[in-house]
Amino acid sequence: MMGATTPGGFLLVLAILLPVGGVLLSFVLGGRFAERVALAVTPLGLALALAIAAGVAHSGQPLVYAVGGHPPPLGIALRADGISAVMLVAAALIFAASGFYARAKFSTPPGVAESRAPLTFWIMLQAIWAALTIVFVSGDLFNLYVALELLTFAAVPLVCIDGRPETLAAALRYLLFALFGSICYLLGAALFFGAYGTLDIALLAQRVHPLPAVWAAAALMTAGLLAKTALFPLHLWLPPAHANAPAAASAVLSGLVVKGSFFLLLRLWFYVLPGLPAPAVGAVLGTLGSAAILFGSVLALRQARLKLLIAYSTIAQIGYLFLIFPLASGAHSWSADGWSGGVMQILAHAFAKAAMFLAAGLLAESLGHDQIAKLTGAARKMPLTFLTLGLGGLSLMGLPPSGGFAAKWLMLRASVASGQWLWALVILAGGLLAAGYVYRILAPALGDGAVALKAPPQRGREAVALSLALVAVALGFAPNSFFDFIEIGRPIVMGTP
Amino acid sequence: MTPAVLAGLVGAAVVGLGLYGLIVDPQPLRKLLAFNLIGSGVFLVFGIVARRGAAAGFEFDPVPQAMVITGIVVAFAASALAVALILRLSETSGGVSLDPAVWTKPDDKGEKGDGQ
Amino acid sequence: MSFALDVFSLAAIGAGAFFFFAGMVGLLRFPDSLTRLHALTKADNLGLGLVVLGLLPQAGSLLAALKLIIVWVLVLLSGAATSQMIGRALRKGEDRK
Amino acid sequence: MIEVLVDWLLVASIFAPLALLDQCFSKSLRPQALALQWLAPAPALAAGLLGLGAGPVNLDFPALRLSLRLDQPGALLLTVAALLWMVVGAGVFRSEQPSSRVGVAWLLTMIGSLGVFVAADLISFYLVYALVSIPAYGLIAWEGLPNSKRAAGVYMAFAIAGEALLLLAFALLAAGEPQGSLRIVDVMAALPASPWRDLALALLIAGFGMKMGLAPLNGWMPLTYRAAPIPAAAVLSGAGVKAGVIGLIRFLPLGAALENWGLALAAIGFFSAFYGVAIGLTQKNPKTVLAYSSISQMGVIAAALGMALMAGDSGASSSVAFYAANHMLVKAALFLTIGAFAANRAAPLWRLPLAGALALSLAGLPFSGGALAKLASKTQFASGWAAALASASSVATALLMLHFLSRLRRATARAENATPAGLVRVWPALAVGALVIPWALYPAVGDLSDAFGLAKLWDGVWPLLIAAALAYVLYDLQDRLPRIHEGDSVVAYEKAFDKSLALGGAFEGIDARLRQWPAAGLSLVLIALVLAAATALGR
Amino acid sequence: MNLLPIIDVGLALLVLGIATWTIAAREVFGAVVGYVVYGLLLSLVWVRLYAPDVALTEAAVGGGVTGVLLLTAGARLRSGGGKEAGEATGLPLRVVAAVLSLLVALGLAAVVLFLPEPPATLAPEARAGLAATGLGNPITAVLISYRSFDTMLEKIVLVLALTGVWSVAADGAWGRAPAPIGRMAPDGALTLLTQTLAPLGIVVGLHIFWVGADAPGGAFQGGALLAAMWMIVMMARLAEAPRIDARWLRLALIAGPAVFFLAGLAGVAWGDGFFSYPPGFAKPIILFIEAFMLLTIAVTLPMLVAGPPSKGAGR
Repeated sequence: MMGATTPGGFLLVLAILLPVGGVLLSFVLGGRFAERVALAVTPLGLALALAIAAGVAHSGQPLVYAVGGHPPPLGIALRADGISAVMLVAAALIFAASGFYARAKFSTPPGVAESRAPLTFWIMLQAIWAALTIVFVSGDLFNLYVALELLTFAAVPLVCIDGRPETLAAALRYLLFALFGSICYLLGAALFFGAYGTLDIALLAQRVHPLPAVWAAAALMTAGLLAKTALFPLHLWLPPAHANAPAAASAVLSGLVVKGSFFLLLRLWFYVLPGLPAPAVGAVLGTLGSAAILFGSVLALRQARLKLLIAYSTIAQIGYLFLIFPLASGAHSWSADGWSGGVMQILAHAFAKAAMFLAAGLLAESLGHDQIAKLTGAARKMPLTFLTLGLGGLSLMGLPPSGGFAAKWLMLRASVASGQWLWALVILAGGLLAAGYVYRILAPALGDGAVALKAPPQRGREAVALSLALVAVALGFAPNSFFDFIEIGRPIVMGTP
Repeated sequence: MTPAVLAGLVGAAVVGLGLYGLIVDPQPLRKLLAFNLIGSGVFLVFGIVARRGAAAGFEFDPVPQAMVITGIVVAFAASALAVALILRLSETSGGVSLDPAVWTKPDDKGEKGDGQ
Repeated sequence: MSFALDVFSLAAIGAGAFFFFAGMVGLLRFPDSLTRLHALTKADNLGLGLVVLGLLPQAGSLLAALKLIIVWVLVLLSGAATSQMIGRALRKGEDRK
Repeated sequence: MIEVLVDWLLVASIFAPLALLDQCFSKSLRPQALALQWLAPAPALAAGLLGLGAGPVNLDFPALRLSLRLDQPGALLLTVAALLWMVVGAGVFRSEQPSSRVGVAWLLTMIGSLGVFVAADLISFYLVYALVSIPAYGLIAWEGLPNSKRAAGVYMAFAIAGEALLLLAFALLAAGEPQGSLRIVDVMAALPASPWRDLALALLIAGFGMKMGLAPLNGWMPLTYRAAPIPAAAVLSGAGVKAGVIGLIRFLPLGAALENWGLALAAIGFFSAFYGVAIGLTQKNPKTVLAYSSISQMGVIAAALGMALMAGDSGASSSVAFYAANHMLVKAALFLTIGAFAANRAAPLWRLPLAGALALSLAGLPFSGGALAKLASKTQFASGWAAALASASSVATALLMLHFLSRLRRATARAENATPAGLVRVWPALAVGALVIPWALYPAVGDLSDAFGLAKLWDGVWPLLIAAALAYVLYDLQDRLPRIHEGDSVVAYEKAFDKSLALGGAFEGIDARLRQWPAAGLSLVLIALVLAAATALGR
Repeated sequence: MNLLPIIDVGLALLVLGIATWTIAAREVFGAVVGYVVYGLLLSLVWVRLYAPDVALTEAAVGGGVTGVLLLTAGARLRSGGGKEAGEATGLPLRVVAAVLSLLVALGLAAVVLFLPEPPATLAPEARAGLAATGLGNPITAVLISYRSFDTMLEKIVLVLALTGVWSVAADGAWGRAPAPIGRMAPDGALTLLTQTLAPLGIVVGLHIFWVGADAPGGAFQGGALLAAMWMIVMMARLAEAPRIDARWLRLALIAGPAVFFLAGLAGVAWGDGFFSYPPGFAKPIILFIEAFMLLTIAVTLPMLVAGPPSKGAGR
């Protein structure tokens, strides 16, 4: 039966327990230990993620672990399929990068036993990692609810970690709206349980059939998750939150945290409800995504501050993610392309955006501001930082060679092959607008002009940001075996949304 | 009218009330109240699901009830965090508006771009 | 015998209910806070007391009866404390005027 | 044996520049990496020369998603492009050291420019095509010439738009290929039967036409060449633009006779051919004039391909490639001519005839490379009206070139005409080379013996005579010619673009309203209800 | 007892009325008071749903602790003088919101009332598993055994929430104690009440925890009661809130999840897998875990209410 533990399943428990243990340890030891614990956790976490990926690749089947020896429906099962494994590895890499990058800013000042910002940062960083790990591997909708809340509670304090009123307001708006979303999700879960007496994804997938309760549940959960993913027009909280958080946090928030709730949307529609014929849903989500692409890009074009620009570009890039619902539905010849494209977009944006936020952070530290108007000639002074911004931008624009190009290419093929022209046009328009806002950053910076640096950026941190950008580029060379890998464990049934 | 049916109606109504409050009430603390109201309504839904699930000599299905208990704790944690933010915000800025216009000044230098 | 007890219970609870009702009316109708407080105390002291008294015969076990009495005592205690604090707060308010 | 050698050279021709490129990331290695980069095209040159004789060579690197193919037309253009990059690169980078930004942009553009001629599948082609288009920005913008910012911006806008068109086109091509192969030969084989044939062709012609500066998408070219420094203008006008040509050669189903599409392309081509000349005649700056002549020449090439498409003659690719190769050499040399003339005005008189020969070679001056080019394209312009238009266009070209020569004498040593001393010194050699090298290449596409004979001579001469007469007339009333902005149509596009920016304000307003809490809350509830309805709707 | 239905209906109407009041009330303070009453009445509804454990939790947390939290917040806001008003919502928006909310409510009611028959349930499975745990109270079994993973995460959530609450402190105040709950001066009556109530409450709390294994109650309900007692003690200023960097406090705060965590790992070593308790020892282990949970909850809730460390207090 599907709830039974498979060999290697225990890796999933370890992957969750590692950051959880880190959180508890950092909290009780406090002070400098928080940082040390967090930095000690990152390599182990990466190793575990790789081990899980290897396990999935080796068996060609999802890894499963029934917690407490109670298989579903009574107990909770952890499942890691191809896409979970990929996300785990991506998350581990980005966490390692942000952690290393953040040391310069969030190390406890000498002479103090413990100070606020560092402790908060290191605990929350690990907490986000724990929450995301659970999001990626948990197989139970209620357990996922708790993980989602964990994610929110860990993300919110990072937004207002510098304590300025505007960041506090941003954090509060973020928290309240996220709560709005999660309560919708919980209501949906309640209805699912009421209808089928289980919240296990695999079991639900077997039992669901068109039914008012299911319609309401699906709609509520989706709406709630949309709010947490900040899909236009539910993006009110994102720009201030992501633009005001410290760079290392923004990288995680923009690159990973929004992907957490989106990942659950994938779980919901492609794993729980593949049997539910609802093409209209795909159309609705695709339309919202398209609106997000257009609005996000245009707004990004009009921002005066670099970090706000990047935040709005996140809104646009999130829009691309939602084209996966019309493009990857069902078992058509083209849906595999749509799926691969969507997953590739998740990864490419995660790395590119994390890299760009880290670079923007370096910029703001070295220049003392992140006003785009005042960047003229800055590239001469900090070439690596702008190389990072450029490579990230390359991926956002969807120019080869980059993960962004691979994603848009696959999505275009799917939309053409399925005759859904609207999405194709939106993808192209988005690419053009992205080129516009990347041009706005780079053109003046590469030009001639003199800017005064407060302090030159540290090489190590520049290298960290650059390496993330390089990953985003390298994704463009992903071999076909990679796309086979992310298909592992994906239920393909005729007529998903 | 069994208690379960009544509870279902109450739950639905409370969710509706909470929604209204959450949307229109300008004050964060009131929004928080509304959120808790919605939460209690959702828990009631769990409650009647549990009640319907009475079987095997239990008057209720224990699993959803346990979920409610977990949910109540989580909701409380959320309220505590929100209250802390609200209080700190009014402390530092003398008001607790959520209006984005209040916070996004066009001439924001972004001096603290990386948040100092 | 049991019949008599039932009658007693019914009477006591009824009386208690009456006091609650009276207390509520007072709470709503009385002019100022102190008098409202006065009405309120009647409700929970006497009203609850009578209700508990009426329930005692129905309690079944001694432990249950004991619990009932403890509940009453606790309510008395907290009621007394709170009403006094409210009173004090009110007087502070008067002084400030 | 030879195939193996060609394989290695092909690999080297892509990876030698790449090797230099990653040396540029270390500060210490960068100077000599840039100083040596003029040698980077050497393998490509060798590969091209060997490939001229040998049949098509295929090469795949699945790991890198890269596959190469060297065939006749590819080899022709690769050879000449490599040569051009080497010569100009040597002139620029051996003597003095421009800023490393320019050096890197140069290197990237070179990789793309050489790559397009050998890329064998859609993805590889798109990659190198982007390389030859995007980094060129640096060559245009970074010398701080007047107006270069605007020119570079316009160039970038056109480049990106072209990329978008081609991306969609390639998606259509890929979708049209049932086996899911991305090789260009396979997708093109499948194209005539593909349900998306017409849309794909339209997008391809628009995309590559933009690169070739076909009217009305020509506006960027004069701006760019005017603003770019001479060497950059030389390689861009010479090698860069040919990316569009090879694009059309590769992505037109020449084998399948598609009358309508052929006719359309021919019409566009001929229109550009004359349009370019007409506008060019009104221009004063020699660089601008050359730009318009490029527009006109690319028009001729497009016309030739259009005729080939009508006739379903797949052999045209080689002859068109030869025509393009000749233009590559001559146009580059002409830009350097401006530099040479501007550098030292008091120079021996014999320079003028040489420059004249060079210029008129475009118009098919007898015994020049241009004459061979005309010869090569004879088969395309065989039929009546096409032949007439072709001859008329060479008259027009000659006229434009005479105008150029008249402007050339006034070329002053302004910053925009500055040219590395090395190139100025060897200019005569370059000019002569541009005239004779085509003779060395011609055997690959045709029989040299056709090139001689009085008839041919006359074919070459009479357009020049007519042109001379017209030029005489024109010379008198040139002051009454209308003043037309360089980059004619682009001015209108820029206006439209500025107008469109106003939309952004509207977007901002809507966004601000939507980010109010009540609005967002309502949208959330609304979305929930809509989704519920959508789910209930089923299919 | 055919009175019950009428009582139920009355109760339902009362709950709805007060819920409406909390939304409609003009003053924040009134709304909060309304919410507290609402929480208490709701626990009666839970009793009627045969959910005594939830009723206890709702009464302790939904009404009690949350009530104190919100009341304190309202009071501090008023004393802070910061004007609460944000952007006022226009009438059209209000109407739209009302309509949409009504739609949602109706739809939800319809869905809930017509859930598919026969009712889905896990009661049989829960019953079957109960023997292995040796517990009598299935809720506790679910919380600590079947879905132990959720429960552990929930405790982590508490730790995070507390870290988050602390993280909004002023930099200078870090390490100090939170400001006292409620600003009223120590008061004879309150002191008396506390001195008599607290011991009793502690006993009751421990009792609820102890019987929780077999009867309604458990670590959470008991812990909440203890927490309430500690809060009263703090209000009466019989004890000050501890400094947040006190090592014992930190230990107490993570004791529950940590022990849970370790017990889970022990399951790997001695049982058959994470969170699986060796048969026979299940009940003692579960009680052991719950004991630490009790401690953690009793400490966490008051600290959450007390808020971030403040410059004023705790030297």
